[in-house]
Amino acid sequence: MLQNYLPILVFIVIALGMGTVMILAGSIIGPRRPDAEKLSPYECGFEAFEDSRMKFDVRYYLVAILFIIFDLEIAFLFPWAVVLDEIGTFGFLAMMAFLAVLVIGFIYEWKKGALEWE
Amino acid sequence: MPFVTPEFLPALPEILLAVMACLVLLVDLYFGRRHPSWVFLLAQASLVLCALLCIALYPEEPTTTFNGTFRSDGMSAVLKVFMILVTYFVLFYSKFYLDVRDLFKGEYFVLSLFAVLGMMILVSAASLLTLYLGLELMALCLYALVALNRESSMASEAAMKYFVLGALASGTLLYGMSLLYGVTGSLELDRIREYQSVGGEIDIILVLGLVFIVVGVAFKLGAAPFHMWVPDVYEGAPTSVTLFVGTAPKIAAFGMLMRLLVDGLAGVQGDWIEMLTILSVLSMAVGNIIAIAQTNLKRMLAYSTIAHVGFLLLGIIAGTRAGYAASMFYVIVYALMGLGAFGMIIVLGSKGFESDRLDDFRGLNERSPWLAFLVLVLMLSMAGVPPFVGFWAKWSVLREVVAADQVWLATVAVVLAVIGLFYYLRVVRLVYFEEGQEAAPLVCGTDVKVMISTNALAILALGVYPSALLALCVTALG
Amino acid sequence: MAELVVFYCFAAILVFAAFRVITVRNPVHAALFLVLAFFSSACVWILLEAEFLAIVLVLVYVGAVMVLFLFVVMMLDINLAPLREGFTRYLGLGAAVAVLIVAQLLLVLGSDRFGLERVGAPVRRAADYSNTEELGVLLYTVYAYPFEIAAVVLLVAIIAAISLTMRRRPGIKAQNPAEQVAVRRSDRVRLVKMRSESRR
Amino acid sequence: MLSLPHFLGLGAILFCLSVAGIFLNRKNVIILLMAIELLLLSVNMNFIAFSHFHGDLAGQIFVFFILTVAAAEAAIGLAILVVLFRSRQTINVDDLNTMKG
Repeated sequence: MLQNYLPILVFIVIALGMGTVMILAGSIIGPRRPDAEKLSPYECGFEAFEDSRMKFDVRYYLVAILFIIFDLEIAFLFPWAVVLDEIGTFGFLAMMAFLAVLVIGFIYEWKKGALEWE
Repeated sequence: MPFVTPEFLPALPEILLAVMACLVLLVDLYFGRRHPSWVFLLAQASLVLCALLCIALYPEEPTTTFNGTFRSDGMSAVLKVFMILVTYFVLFYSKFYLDVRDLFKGEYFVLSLFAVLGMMILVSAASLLTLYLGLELMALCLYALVALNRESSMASEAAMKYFVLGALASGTLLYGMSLLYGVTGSLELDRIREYQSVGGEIDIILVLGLVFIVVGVAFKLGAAPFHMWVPDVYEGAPTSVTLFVGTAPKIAAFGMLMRLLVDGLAGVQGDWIEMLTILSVLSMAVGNIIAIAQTNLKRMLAYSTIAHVGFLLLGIIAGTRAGYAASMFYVIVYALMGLGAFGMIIVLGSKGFESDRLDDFRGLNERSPWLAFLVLVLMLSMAGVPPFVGFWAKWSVLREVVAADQVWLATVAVVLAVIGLFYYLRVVRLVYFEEGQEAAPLVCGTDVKVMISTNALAILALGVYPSALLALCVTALG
Repeated sequence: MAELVVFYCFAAILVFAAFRVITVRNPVHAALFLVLAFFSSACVWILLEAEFLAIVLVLVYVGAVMVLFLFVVMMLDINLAPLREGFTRYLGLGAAVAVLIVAQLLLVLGSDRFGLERVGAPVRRAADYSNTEELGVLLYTVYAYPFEIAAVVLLVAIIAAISLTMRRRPGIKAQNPAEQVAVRRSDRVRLVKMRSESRR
Repeated sequence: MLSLPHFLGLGAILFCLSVAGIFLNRKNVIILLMAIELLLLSVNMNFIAFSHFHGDLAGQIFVFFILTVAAAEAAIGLAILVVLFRSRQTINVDDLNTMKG
């Protein structure tokens, strides 16, 4: 089984190598003459007023959490789809019950308005 | 492992509760705004139905189904019925608490029902997998319940502490489980036990796994020295949630302890008895001594819980069937007493007034002699004064410890219980012999009063006839 | 032999990343190191022929859970400096305890109790072995009961997350397309009959 | 040749790093949550290694469920963190001392 993953390993090694070589080459070959003024943050001629990071809205959090839940649901669906013809009616019904519970969760989200981007 | 189509009948209470909890959620979504009481009534009805079903399906002999993941036996049935009973009372008090403070939310009842479902799964787990899932289902609901009042910063702080330590505890527990799986090659508790009986020599890795498991369980139970979260969570959570966290999950935790140690790890009984002895003595000492210094009743009761956990462990330390039955009796009695004590805080409170300081109980006798009498019953029972049932609970575990030839342990327990008497009696003194400040009005209705009276009188009645419940515990453990 | 080299590479990255997670100053960096840790442990799991779980780890944890962590870090806009105060205070104690536990665990776990002589090397699977299929056959039949409990756990997570963090902002003007489509002429236009007034 | 102690050792090191992380980062709740994720990762490593060497898939099934529950747990933990931050404007554990712990 492992031999199937050899190409991926080769890819990882090549990607790492490329990345390292590029960054190293840039830092070795490229000219750099930094001074304090050049490195200071620039905001239309003023000193920066505040942190450049902006607070995210909580709605992103809600979307992300709902994404996790349904991502997991998909993760449960994959093996089921692969073995559907081996597990018989019982396996089929087990997944239907699983989905039914999550559909209730979905109704809850919907009715609560968690999916709306006001 | 060959697949056998499972028998659904033994798990019918769980299935029913899951379906009903979903139904309660839907009813709350569609009718919650117009008829908030429907949610409450439906939740209570599902608990009653579920309890009746548990009684009707009482298993004559242990059955294992769902391919070795679900076990139904006398212990699980009795524990389930009492957990449901306790939750029934909890929801009743909660409704009053939430209504008075305009905090009523349908989710509160839905999450409580799911927490009960988690506890039921936990006590009838036959494999490490279902045990873990039941535990987490219960714990996740409880974390959310503690934080559900979003306006209170104290509650969210308590929830955060509870969450971090709870997650650490389940991580430790899981590490121990992974070692058990590694040694025995199975997740089923029966297989794990069989492995030990075949083995002969005791495996060092098994003992290492046991250490992690005991630490994890001690965290969950709130036994010293892993009790740091208990007072903060009890104090910070809304009183109705404290009431829940302090009662039904303790019964479930006892079930978990029995499943893991007695069902799964009987082969290393000598080792876990030693570990539990340390936990038990420390818990009784820490709980009873630090409780004296408290001025907040919820905090005081939290330390008293720690002490009670210490006592509860005594029966398991005895290591006999009779000892386990005594512990089971203890935990059920404790849940009933905790229900009354925290319930009393709710009954005396009103909007903007928590009634959780000891001073709030000053002169209760002048305000309401009947409630003062109930406080007397509850406190004396918790302290273990005869003829109340708390005494019989302590007596039965102590008897088993002595029968197991650990007289020194029993002596220590008695000494610490006498120290503990002090702070319970202080409450009684405040109620009867101190002047009240200004009389905060009692806003609770007759229904709540009837509930709390039933609760306290049940403790009185059990004190007179403790043998029926004790006999039930003995037969349940078979 | 090649496997051993690969294992040591990924294990080293994993330990380094885990170490950085608990020591870096900036929570964003910690989250990114955690991503690296998840990724390298997924590679180690592939060595253990648990390909399905390795892929789930990358999909769900790297893809979703860490994004959630990053959102929260961004959302909370935490002032970094004070959070690390007192870090060094516990450093000595923490390190000592950690080294002690790790030494003990390695002593016990590294003993020949789990050595190849006792446990034996597993048979390497053939190239067409499907871990996903094997898991699937068990998961929906033998482990159907835990599987349904997992659904309930996910449902509880939905309910808890929404009821804890959702808040409706008052005074928001939003379109309701369903209502707009369902509107009838009579809802919007009222014809009023009135006598025309004579011009003066 | 790869043997079980290799993986168990890796799991043990991860376990200790995360426990140390929980002790060291007592102030920063978000890193605490990440340390908890690491803790579960170490447990998963153990389970998968045992499952592989025992030739028994139950361990992998357990890991799948741990991943599921841990994701749900992280979601709830972060939700509590958001609520806490809103009411306090801090996640520094030292500022969280309304109650003596």
